[in-house]
Amino acid sequence: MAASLELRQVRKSFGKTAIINGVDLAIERGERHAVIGPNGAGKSTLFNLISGRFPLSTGNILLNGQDITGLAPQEINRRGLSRSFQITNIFPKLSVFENLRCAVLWSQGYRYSFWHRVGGLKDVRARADELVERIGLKRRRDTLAGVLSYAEQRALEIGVTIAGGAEVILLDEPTAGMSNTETEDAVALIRAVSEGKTLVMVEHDMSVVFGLADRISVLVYGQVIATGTPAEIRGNKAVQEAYLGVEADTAEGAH
Amino acid sequence: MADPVVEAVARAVRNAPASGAEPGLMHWRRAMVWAAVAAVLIAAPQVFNQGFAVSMLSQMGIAIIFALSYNMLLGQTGMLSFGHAVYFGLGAFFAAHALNAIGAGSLHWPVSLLPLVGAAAGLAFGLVFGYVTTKHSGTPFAMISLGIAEMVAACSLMFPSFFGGEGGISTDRVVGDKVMGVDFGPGVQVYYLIAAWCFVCMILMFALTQTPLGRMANAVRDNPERVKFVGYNPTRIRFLMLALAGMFAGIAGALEVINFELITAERLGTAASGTVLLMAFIGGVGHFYGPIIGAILITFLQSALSNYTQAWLLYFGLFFLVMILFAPGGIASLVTLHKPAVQTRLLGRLALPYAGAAVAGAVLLAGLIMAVEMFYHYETKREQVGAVMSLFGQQFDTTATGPWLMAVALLVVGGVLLRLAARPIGAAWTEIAAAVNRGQGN
Amino acid sequence: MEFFLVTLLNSLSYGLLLFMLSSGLTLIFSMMGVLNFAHASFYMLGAYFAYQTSVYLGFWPALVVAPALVAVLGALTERYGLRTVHKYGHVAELLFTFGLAYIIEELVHLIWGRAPVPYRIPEILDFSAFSVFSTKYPAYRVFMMLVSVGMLGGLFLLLTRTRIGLIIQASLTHPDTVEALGHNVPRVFMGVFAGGAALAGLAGVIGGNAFVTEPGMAVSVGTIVFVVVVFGGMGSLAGAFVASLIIGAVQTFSVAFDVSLLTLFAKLGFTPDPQSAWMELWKVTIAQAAPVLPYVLMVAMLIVRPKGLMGTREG
Amino acid sequence: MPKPSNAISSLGRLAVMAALAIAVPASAQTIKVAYLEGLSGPFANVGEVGLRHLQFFADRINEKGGVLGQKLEVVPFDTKTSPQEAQLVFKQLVDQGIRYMMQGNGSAVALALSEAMGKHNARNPDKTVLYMNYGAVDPALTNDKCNFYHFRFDADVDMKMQAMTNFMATQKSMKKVYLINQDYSFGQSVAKAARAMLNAKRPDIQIVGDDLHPLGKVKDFAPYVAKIQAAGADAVVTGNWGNDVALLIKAAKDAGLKVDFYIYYAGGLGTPPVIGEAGVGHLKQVTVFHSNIGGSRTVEMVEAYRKRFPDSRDDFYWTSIMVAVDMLTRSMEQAKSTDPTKVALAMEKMKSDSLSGETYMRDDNHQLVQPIFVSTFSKANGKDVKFDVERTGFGFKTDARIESKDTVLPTTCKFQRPKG
Repeated sequence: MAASLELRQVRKSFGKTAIINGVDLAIERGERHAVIGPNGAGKSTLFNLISGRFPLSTGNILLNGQDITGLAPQEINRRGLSRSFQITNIFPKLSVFENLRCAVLWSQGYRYSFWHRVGGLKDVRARADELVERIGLKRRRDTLAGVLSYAEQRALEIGVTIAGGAEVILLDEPTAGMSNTETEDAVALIRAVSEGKTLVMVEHDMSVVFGLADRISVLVYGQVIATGTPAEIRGNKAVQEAYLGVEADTAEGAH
Repeated sequence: MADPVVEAVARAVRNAPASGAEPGLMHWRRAMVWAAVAAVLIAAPQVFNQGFAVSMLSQMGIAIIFALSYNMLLGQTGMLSFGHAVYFGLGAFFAAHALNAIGAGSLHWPVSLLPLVGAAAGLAFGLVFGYVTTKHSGTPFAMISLGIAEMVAACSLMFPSFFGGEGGISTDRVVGDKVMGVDFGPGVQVYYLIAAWCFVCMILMFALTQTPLGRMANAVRDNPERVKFVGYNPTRIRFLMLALAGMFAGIAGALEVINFELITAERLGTAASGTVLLMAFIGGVGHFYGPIIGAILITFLQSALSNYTQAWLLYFGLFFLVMILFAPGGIASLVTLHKPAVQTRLLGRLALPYAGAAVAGAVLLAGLIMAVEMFYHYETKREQVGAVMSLFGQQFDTTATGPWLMAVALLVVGGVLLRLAARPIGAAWTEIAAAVNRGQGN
Repeated sequence: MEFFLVTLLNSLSYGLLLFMLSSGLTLIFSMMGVLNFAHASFYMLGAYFAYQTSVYLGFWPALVVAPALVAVLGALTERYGLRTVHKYGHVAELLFTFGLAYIIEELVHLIWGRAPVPYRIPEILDFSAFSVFSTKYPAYRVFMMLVSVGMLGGLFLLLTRTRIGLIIQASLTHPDTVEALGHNVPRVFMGVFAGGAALAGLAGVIGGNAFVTEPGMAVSVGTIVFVVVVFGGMGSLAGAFVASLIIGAVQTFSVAFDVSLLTLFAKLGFTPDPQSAWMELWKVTIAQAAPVLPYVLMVAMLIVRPKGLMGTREG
Repeated sequence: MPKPSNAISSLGRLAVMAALAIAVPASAQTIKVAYLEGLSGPFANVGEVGLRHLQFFADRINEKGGVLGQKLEVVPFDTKTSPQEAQLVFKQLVDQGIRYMMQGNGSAVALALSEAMGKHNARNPDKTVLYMNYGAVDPALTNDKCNFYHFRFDADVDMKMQAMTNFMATQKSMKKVYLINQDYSFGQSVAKAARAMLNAKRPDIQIVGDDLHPLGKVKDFAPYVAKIQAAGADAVVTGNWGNDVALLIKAAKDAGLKVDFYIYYAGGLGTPPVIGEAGVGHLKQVTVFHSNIGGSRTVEMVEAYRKRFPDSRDDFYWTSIMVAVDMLTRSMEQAKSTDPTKVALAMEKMKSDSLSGETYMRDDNHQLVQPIFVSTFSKANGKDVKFDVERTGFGFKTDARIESKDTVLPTTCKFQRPKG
């Protein structure tokens, strides 16, 4: 049986600079997989390649065994892969409910319809309301997304990502910039929403990573230097060296 | 506007009752609003019944459709177009030729359904040009729309057999037999035809905002990048919205043909596109009803103000700049702004400060009008009717220093007063914001 | 041959004038993200100020005074207009300049009237510099080219040899980074806006008397300048330069081609029905369509390459 | 709306406006003549000049006691030079009970007005309106689209082309003619008429070029001049006006192009100061009037106009307005009525004692017949070029005078006469 998400010799260069340098990765169905690595390792770029935001230089990406290389982001999304963003990326002038409703519409089959009244679509409404509740923003249901607190916006970001019911979920630093309690809430949320799905996440907070992930890949200079269970990674010498060696380097890489 | 105001509005929005909480009540309210709109449309020509007034009402109806269709782009999908009059104009030209064909007997089609011809033409060109232009958003879209508008405008002069050259295409709307005593000869009958179409189009365009496409258009406006990651193609959404907007613009164009029995190439030029942009913007692109206000106001000012002063273009431009500088959300946003004051029952608290500002504003405005009118009089009218002009029932000699000093004094005093008047307004708003906060605390 | 040479010179002088306008617009757009609709209005004001100055002081002082006055107006526009609307976003900024252009035109009507003003070429430059076979080439056009090239050189030195120039240059390609480095102080904005306006003003001084100084001159040149900037690629000075020359050449050379689709059909041995409604379209020659060609080029360019010829970013 | 100077006479009025009650009660003592032109926007100067002319002649009538004991009152309306706006303005003047209107700037507006007036008059025979057109020159207005209540006091495009080509036919040295025109209905019809008439009158003349360029979009005419140069033309015929003619002449001068330009609107307002020296000697225009046609009354009229409007820098130009006011007042006196239908019936048989010679109204299409002049742009010298135009130091010198009878063209007009 094919892996849920598979990367084969994926490469990406911007000009002469190679950011992703031949990544091979296979993620099984139902797995929670974390990608870690120092700044500038190419984690966000990897997500952008998988989700179709950037075109690959060479290589292939397979979703449930089907080649999705070169497809437009929306095509990939419709095939069941959804992603979140490191920098909150929601619809600021729409309410929380509307944000989620927008994210639900395609999956319920309404496409570009201009003959349905959204207010009357019970299935959409029920699904969006369920999501509102799930991400814990019921009190904020009709608040404009732009005026939510940061943590609330992050929750909404996750809500928008999972709304379409995608099988494969990519979360890009879901807890970045959060306080401890906020992080705990976020982790609980992620754990709940990724139940029964394939989850790939980029995360800096090691406690989150080691708490959540079934397997971890370490990306350094555009290459996966190790993949394994948290215990394996923790004990991996090469990872420790590489990781700690560049930890101090704060240079901002291409995300 | 002071920060407390923004804050207060934000809080009020957060506090607002859930929009879908009581759908029954919502529907009833909405139905009431539409009934009121219909009543106004029906009653208007009974109140303003002169030939010119009825004609202006007809124009307003056309402008409303046109401005609302424009706002499908700017307000709802975030596309700044400088060429929307292209669809209006092309719809109108096709309608004009169709009307002539009806008159010649080669086409059998009721005049009252002529707007469907305009709609078809507008839609067709919307599909063609939209396919080209909507691949881009932001500034490139704006520039391509301008380029296409320029091209179409240039072509319209090159091909006189279709566009009628300088004189345009003139037609006769009174064709065929009377249907139930209606032949669209009298202006009032034309008005009611336009009003009916206007009503239908308003409802349709409002309904569109409530459909999946309409909601996703808002999402594209806010964040086209994210839309791709929820399964939608923003280009497709822009394309569909532009085509539909073109269709409604075509309806407006066809109605214009019926109203004036004439269509000239200037109606699809960039100036016409600029006007509809003004209407939508001044009315307020952030609200569905904003462009309606803008269409009515601008149509009225264009016709009425020019009767009273030569300087109307200047006033017009100044009005536009003042709106952008101080109320970029348009008139509709000014209305919305006062919602928290109404909810906290503190609107009365604003009355006195506003009255003060109104007085200051009136002084400033008087100074401005005086300076501008004297300037215009001095430059263009002095030789014909002498240096003395009358203004506000007073006589002013435009060659003497006194009146000029007076105008400057009014301007200065008005400006200072307005500054002073701003303070109590700020204080009142702070109070309202505080009340809103208290309300939220409960 | 004669026609070709003369037309080449004409296209060069026209292209250089376009560049004087488009360079300022590009600079402003690159720094501030504002597509300045009033840019051509500054060009017009430059011509009118030069006319007024030349009435009292003569042409040469006008060459300095008029751009300086326009620069002051530009600075005021930025300080009291654009800065206020900046927080409302780019659409509001764009519309602000749109409204400003409208008001400037109306004020020009009021102050100088609606008819053209007799702003003439100074007598000292009113002779023919040389002849290309039987066609004379006027000295003033040579002067225009010299001023344009001089300005081009000055701009190049400013951008590459001074600190402020480096900041401006950096913001052409990496506006965000420059902002992050704390350079985007409002004063730089104001300076660039004033500088861009001054360039347009200078173009007005030398273009106003070569062509006609009248209230419609802003509108007639405004859209073409937009075309140049968009075609060349927004934010690219080199692109604006190349685009200016291309558009200048296209507009001047296309006049020579009396070729229409009808000619093409004839070559292919196909004769359309002369009664056909499409006849008007078949008959349009390239020469006839010359002034529309820049728009066609722009639309085509944006379809093929939305960034423009040498642009680095979209929108 | 009495006078724009009374504008905004009170904010209270604006409140009335809000009720859309535009009509001002008509005072019984005056005969109102509506003047419909673009009085704001880019063409306002042209509208203002006509208004000064109309005011000037109305004042002269009023000084003599008016017509039938009533004074003429000029009521300006702003059409914004737009056909649609003009139709609205027409509704306004009908609402105000005004029965006479004058317009002349732009055939598009004229056609729209004529049509609107035709429909109104047919539907309201007791409230007819009469239209005096002093300058819209589309031949259709007195041919296919003629209207009984429309009277034209200027010569139309075809009449002027007839005069121009008559003159050109006499120029033996002319061998190659180049046509350059604005690409819209007027320019296209000029090109067509020039080609046809020249072919008929001088088949030996070769048309070496026929260019159409978009209206008001060309910044630099140098490439066109280079093309004219390359074609070896010795005369250029153009219907261009405004900047399109000024820029053409300037570019020709810069390139040292030595050809004669045959032009419709060289004396057009604001153009001479721009052309200046560049046009002297080879700029020829065809008009129904220019300041130097001679005669003591012409001199007196030009001087009186300059005295009345010393600062406007424009000149007495529109004899058509003079003839229109003259015919209007005398028709009223003859009909002993101010009813437009009766006045129109008198007007269509009118002769006028104008400045240029035999002048009369054709009753079959309501086109004024008058002599047409071909004149050359020259340095004013106080003698045969007594007056300059717009204080430029340059004026027009008559080359030829085409008598009234030679300007008459057949008409396709068939209008319905009301029962007098």
